[in-house]
Amino acid sequence: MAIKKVRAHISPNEALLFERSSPGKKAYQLPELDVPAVDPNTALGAANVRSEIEGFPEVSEVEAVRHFTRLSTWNYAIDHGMYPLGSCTMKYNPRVNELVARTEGLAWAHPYQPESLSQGAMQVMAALESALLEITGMDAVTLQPAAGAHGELTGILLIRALLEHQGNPRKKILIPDSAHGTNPATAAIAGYVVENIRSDEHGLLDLAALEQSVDEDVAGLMVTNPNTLGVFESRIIEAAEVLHRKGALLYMDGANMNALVGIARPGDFGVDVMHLNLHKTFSTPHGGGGPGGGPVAVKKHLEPYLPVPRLKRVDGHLAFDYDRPCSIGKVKAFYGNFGVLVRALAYILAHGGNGLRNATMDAVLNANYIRKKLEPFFDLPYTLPNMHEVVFSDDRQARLGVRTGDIAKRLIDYGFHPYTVSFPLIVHGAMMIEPTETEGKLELDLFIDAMISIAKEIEADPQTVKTAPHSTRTSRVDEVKAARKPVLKWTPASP
Amino acid sequence: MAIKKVRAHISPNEALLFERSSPGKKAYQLPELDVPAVDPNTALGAANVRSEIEGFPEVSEVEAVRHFTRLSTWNYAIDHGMYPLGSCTMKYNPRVNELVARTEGLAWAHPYQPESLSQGAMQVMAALESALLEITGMDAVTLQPAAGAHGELTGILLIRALLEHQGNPRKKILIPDSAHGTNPATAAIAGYVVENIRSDEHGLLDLAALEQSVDEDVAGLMVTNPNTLGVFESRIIEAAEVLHRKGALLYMDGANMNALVGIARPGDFGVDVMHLNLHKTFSTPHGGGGPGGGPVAVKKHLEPYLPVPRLKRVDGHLAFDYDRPCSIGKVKAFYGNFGVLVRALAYILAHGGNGLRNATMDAVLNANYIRKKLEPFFDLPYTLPNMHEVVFSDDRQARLGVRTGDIAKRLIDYGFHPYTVSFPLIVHGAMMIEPTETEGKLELDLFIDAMISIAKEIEADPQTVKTAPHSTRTSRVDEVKAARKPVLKWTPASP
Amino acid sequence: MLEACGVASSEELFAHLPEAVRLNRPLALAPGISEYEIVDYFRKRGDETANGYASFLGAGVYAHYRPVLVDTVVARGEFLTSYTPYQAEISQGTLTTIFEFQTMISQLTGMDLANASMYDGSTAVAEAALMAARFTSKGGLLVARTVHPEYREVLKTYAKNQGMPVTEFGYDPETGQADLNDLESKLNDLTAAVIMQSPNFFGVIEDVNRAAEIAHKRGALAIMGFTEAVSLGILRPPAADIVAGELQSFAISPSYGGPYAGIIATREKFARQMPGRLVGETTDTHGRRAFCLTLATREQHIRREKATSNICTNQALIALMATVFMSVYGKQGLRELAEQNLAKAHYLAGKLRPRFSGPFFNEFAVYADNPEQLNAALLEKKIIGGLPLGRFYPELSGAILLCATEMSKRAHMDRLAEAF
Amino acid sequence: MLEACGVASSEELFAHLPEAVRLNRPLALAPGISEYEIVDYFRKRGDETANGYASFLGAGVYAHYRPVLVDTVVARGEFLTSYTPYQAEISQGTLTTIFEFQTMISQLTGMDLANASMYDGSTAVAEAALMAARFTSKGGLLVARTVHPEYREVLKTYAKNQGMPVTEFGYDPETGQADLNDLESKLNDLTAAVIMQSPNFFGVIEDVNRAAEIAHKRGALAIMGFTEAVSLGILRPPAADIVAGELQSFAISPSYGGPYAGIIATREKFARQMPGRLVGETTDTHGRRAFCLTLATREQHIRREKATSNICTNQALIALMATVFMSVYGKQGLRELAEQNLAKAHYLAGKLRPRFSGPFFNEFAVYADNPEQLNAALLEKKIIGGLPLGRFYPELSGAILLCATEMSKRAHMDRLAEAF
Ligand SMILES: Cc1ncc(COP(=O)(O)O)c(C=O)c1O
Ligand SMILES: Cc1ncc(COP(=O)(O)O)c(C=O)c1O
Repeated sequence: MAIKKVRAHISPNEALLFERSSPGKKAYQLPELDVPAVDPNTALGAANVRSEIEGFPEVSEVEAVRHFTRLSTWNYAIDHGMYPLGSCTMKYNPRVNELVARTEGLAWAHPYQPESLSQGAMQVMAALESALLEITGMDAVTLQPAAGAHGELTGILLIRALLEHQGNPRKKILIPDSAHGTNPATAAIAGYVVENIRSDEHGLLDLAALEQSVDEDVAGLMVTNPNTLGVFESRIIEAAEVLHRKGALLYMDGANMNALVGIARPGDFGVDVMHLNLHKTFSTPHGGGGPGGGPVAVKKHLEPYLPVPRLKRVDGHLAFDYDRPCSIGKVKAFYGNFGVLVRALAYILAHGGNGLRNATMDAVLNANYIRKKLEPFFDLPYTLPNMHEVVFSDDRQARLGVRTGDIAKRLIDYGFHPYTVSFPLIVHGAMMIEPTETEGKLELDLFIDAMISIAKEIEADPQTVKTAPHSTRTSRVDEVKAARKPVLKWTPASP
Repeated sequence: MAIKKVRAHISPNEALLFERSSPGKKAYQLPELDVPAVDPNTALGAANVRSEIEGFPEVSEVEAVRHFTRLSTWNYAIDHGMYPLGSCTMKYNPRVNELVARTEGLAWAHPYQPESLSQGAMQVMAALESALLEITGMDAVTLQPAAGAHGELTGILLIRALLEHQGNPRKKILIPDSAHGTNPATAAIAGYVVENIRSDEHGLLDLAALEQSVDEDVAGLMVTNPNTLGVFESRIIEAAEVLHRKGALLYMDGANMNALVGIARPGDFGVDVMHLNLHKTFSTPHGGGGPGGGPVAVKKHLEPYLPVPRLKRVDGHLAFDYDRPCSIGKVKAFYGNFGVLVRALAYILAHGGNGLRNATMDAVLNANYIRKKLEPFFDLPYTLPNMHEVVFSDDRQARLGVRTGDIAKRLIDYGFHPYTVSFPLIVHGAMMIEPTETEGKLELDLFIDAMISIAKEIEADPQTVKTAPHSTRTSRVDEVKAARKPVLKWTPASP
Repeated sequence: MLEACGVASSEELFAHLPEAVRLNRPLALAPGISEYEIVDYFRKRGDETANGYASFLGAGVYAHYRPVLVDTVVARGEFLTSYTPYQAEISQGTLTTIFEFQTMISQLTGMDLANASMYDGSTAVAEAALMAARFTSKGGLLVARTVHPEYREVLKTYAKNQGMPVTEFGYDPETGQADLNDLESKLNDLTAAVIMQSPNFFGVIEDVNRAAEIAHKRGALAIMGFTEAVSLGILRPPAADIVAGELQSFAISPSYGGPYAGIIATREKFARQMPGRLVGETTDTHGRRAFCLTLATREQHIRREKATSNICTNQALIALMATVFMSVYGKQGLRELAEQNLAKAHYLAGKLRPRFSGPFFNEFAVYADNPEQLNAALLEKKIIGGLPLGRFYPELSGAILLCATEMSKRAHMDRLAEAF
Repeated sequence: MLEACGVASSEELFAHLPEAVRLNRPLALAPGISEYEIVDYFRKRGDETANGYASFLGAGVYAHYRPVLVDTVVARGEFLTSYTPYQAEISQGTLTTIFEFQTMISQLTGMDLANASMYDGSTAVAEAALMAARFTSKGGLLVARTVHPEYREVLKTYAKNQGMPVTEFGYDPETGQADLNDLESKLNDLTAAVIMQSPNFFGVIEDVNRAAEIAHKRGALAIMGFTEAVSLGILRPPAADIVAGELQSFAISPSYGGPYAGIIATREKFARQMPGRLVGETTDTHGRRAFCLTLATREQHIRREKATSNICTNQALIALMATVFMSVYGKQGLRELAEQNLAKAHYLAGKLRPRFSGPFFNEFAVYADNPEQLNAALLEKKIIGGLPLGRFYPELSGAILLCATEMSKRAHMDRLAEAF
């Protein structure tokens, strides 16, 4: 079993900051105070003044640099190699986007500075808005939500506001069983009851089931398209009609827009409201879990309900409009994760229309290539043409006692980040692989080799796979123990 | 043998760029040309136009990022831990210095832009000049030399110019046998014959030998102070007198100024000319071998000979003076490694006078601490008080067949960069350790532990040490093979 | 690759899409531009902002110096381009920094535990309210009018559809502190939580402990918010049940409103109601210390509609900025930093007519006859003045909110004061 | 630690220094300042320069776009804060990039091998001359007046004390090319090397191959210099014995004159005379490919006064910038970049009166009645004009040297042309 991508090397150990700390060490220097010092007790009242922050670290500058540098080396990252997490669209993050997000006038813009001195920042937002509208085919968009789930919440609140305005907010949101967990969680926060609808035997939305489920209590359907199997919901237009006929709305989870940009537009296939994940489709870096951006795009009928403020053009200038009586209000202070918006716009400007479309085509090609190469070795429970990702099941390997989670861990030994494990739930033992367009054939082939090699290992020596990873500085981590008696912060060892 | 600092982890493999290359891949995009294209054959003449650059790589942007990121992980660096290379002063490199060196108006300043539009850059140089004069106690300084050795050349040329002006450039430069290799190499380029003088039994300049050697043929003495044993040349003033009496000059190699800043000034102990290594004492990063900065400071009598241009103040403005008839000319185009000068000035500003002195004291303390802790385990051939570094010999270990080079390699397994091996030449099997002031006690103790542990290993199991390192992705490298039939570039494998 | 896929062109891979959904024209977006042009474009946008002005705006977003180490660390691809650390064995870097973050936030707030970050302070406060409602099985929310107006708006958006009525209570027009009598009078047995912020929107320090006592008497939880994290370097942590706030002050650039990082910290007994990610300590198969995401059964990907929140992507990299900031300043530095802020603000306030008498940290309201006119005059001097309070509090239309930090230069403060 | 050292204070560790050498007062330097103030200080210095001007200066230093990846790579502590890679087992990152650098420079220059970098172009040319002298055991140096004037000055400084007379030969006042007849007439059997530069200081492309032929006839080596590395993307590499030049154009910021990176590339037979570091391929004890510094017996630390040069610290990190630049542009990009430079310069030249008739790449001399006055007028328009050639060539006082690169905008060029 040739592991080609990695070999063993020394890796630095590092204690926690608190363990490195000792009194008096410092990594900062403040300017000399150019005004008289003020006695805290006098200014604030002694009762309001704290004693020292117990346990807070004290380290030198070189220790701080080394600390974070050493820790960083324990991470895998896109910059190290392919990161085929299905549904997460882990594509390359261009470095110029980091640079422009730090442009002085943008990075230091205060959200309350005069609009006359904010036109540049507002133009960035306006330019992104219009690009996203063109890409989605929708009529209006808010950039306020901070991530996908936040966009979902915003979108469902919009639906609710419209229906309420029509006299009845209704009670239920329909969600296919293949949906991401944020969808039902969102519906609940928006005050809706979730009703799951079972996917059909192809993993698609079951139109008949839908038709049966949609009644006067249904506010809308949340659908991911392409769905979490990576398959396009080919009857989406019919689904929209079913909903619309009953006064319900169609929400699209746009997490998988990387399969559609430049090819098909939700606004053209019946979607009323949708979110985009800027940190997926538009390549803003995931940063170990965030930040993101979750713009919500809507059709005209939902526009009056969008969060305040709305960007508008007045006499050739941009201004914020707070006078929006139907608005659902604010979902977040200020205007959104502006720094993320900058990066997303930079990505769009770099690609242009054609470039975006080419990216989509490459993403789909890459996923299909993987599918073709791995189909002989892994079970593919749903076989319709897939788009940007492909979902296998561990069925064949499970018979030998090896599960998707084990295969994932073994991939680590081969130098790859695992695929997404056990999602979507409609695939038993799911192995959800999304290569994205930014992987070249060299890297894809290495990944395919690794997967095939593991499949063979499982036949010859399942135990090696079940106990993987073997070559990392940290071997398999005991997650059960962590949850049993949670230790969520460092405390000094008792003496 | 507990290795505390490191453990094994996966490390990415990576091919050479040329091996990753394939036609048509690209990591760049140029702006659209806003002027008519020009036919190269017409404009340049077909005979002047090249065909494609054979073998030149073609990779995508993500491949380029990964390539260099992966390669970087194969390096040890200050940012990972202690780097106790004697004579190299591998101290922490503050990150703010990198930032300020990229200040737009400085980084993009063209050396020929009008002086009226260069005052900021010239002020940086002027400020650095005056700080270095205060630190060295000299009268004038040129910032033009690019590194220590370049400074040496400049300095010896200054001596030559002065002597020539006096009628006789003389023939010889005296150099102690403990000197760095650049000293004799420099003297030779400056057209001098090198005469080595043997150090005395304490490793110091042998004043009697010096007195004997200095005659009318001697242009000067190059001495490092503290010398390469880390010992201060306590009779430096007398040595200067011996030289001066015979019309010869004293050159000081300032590589070890980290032991003196704020404590003693070469200008106060008879030095006529010296260089500084900004990349040592003043913390500009070594960058895998450079760039550096090698300012040369002189006493008044050498000032007329300094390279052109000289910075001068005219009516409250700074200007370059090219009208220097006695000047040795230029040693480098333009004014020096300006970006390095910026970093050095930032370092000086951050520390201030007291901070610089404290750094010196800490550097000397750290070296003495190591000496005290390691003296029981390693032979210390010269025992005078040492300053910022300490030089052991492998004498005790060599008896068991283990040499300084082996111990150095074994240190790698313990997570440390080795000390300087086999220099200075007057110590047989030298182990030259310079911790610098930026190492804290935690790191020093780990290093000391590692050294002691290795000393014990050598007694129990010398073979392990002789074949080290064992835990790196690359095991001991065959340097002899590399030199035997040098392969200095990649060529495509014959098919 | 096309061949391996059995197609002649990539287009064929889309052949199964219904004709009706296809976009049969190119996107109407400009052609792609080069890196050089992108840099140019954003530089121009940056120049069309308040670049180069001195500013005394606070109001939830503060101008603090960002130590260079912060960007040095977050620029490392290993942090920047990694995903949520689900695969613990190759994510110990991120996991360890989050564990340190949780620890430092707990230490700062005096709470037992903290989560790995929320979107921002405003959503953190809203999620804290939902958390309180779940724990108390009650719905009423009492929020002080001294809480950041935008935070209150977000709270209302979140609470509206959960059957959670939001009631506001007033403030003392003299001190600028929340009116705890008003609070007491509005509190009832259906109240899930009392929500305050300290320093409050006017910069005034609230009597949070008394407020908490009052809340507890009726079985409500006390949620304490903050927008100015630097104040935690000097202010006694509140005796609250939940602390929810914004870390923007910790080396996170103002960036026209985001991305920032919210936090929720709380007592052990509320841990299972905590929204968002948590990192816990454990061991690997060799018994070595290791960290991993934990208590995931609270979260949407496991618990779906019963989750404590729908949050998935959070603000990890921004939280890392705050982590580096806290490491750089440390125990002593954060205190010194807070003292400098205190000194600067009190220097400036000393030259002006404060609107409120309550103690303040680095932000305070002052009388201004015509705030808009004043600000316009200041702009001429390349100074951005304060926030006219009338924007959010009609009754305070003669007052302006000013903020001074360690970055405020005395000369600028003097010039500002002259304009009054 | 003091205790372990057996001293009561650090001062004691200096007790052995003779009283006479000690500095008995504090250094007269200002107290240390904070990071914030340092950033402020240099920002102010930066604002006191030509920030924001369009510039048409070349003359050895060129304004090319620096791809963002370059700083991304060199900012990694693993490259930035490591030493010369003497310890190969933990320096394979640096060693591999240098090997790639040597390869790409060899490919670009058409030579057999290249070293790991010299201080800059000017010292590279000087060292190349010394190298030629060693190989030929001769001393005479013939250098064209079309070589960068500062390079010639450095050459003279280096050669002076080696008994190596430097003789200059002229140029054709029509074409701006070196006068090869003058060269031929000055060449003799004591000539070690003929030194030229192409494109030369006037931007004109030299007939390097004929010059090399001429040199070879008398047993001299041909050294070809360059200052504009981008020209190598389109110009045929010279049939020289040694190529010595400057890579500043490869993503190295002008930085008021340095740090840059010089290179020397040459033929196999001259390898052992090469100055500076070389990285070679080898294997580790497991037979895996590895790289290490090699042919160290040429170098000062082994060979001392017999070394090929005294160079030790070189320009490694700057060479890495060039390496990243070359990787980003690659084969096709470097060509395209060169073509854009060609087009821009020819566009601009088309609007002006070129001084010379020889073919040029991105730099050229034009007639200007009063260069100083012209430049002063341009400054008013926020344009930095060209270099008045009279500064270095009194006979060309009516000419100015202009340069256009891919960063020169048409609008600026038009405005420049209008001023003539
Ligand atoms: C299909 C789908 N929906 C929603 C989300 C939630 O998006 P976010 O993490 O940005 O909140 C995700 C992210 O993992 C997803 O994959
Ligand atoms: C004592 C001594 N002298 C001179 C030098 C040469 O300095 P540089 O490498 O800057 O040319 C060194 C550097 O290693 C040194 O240690």
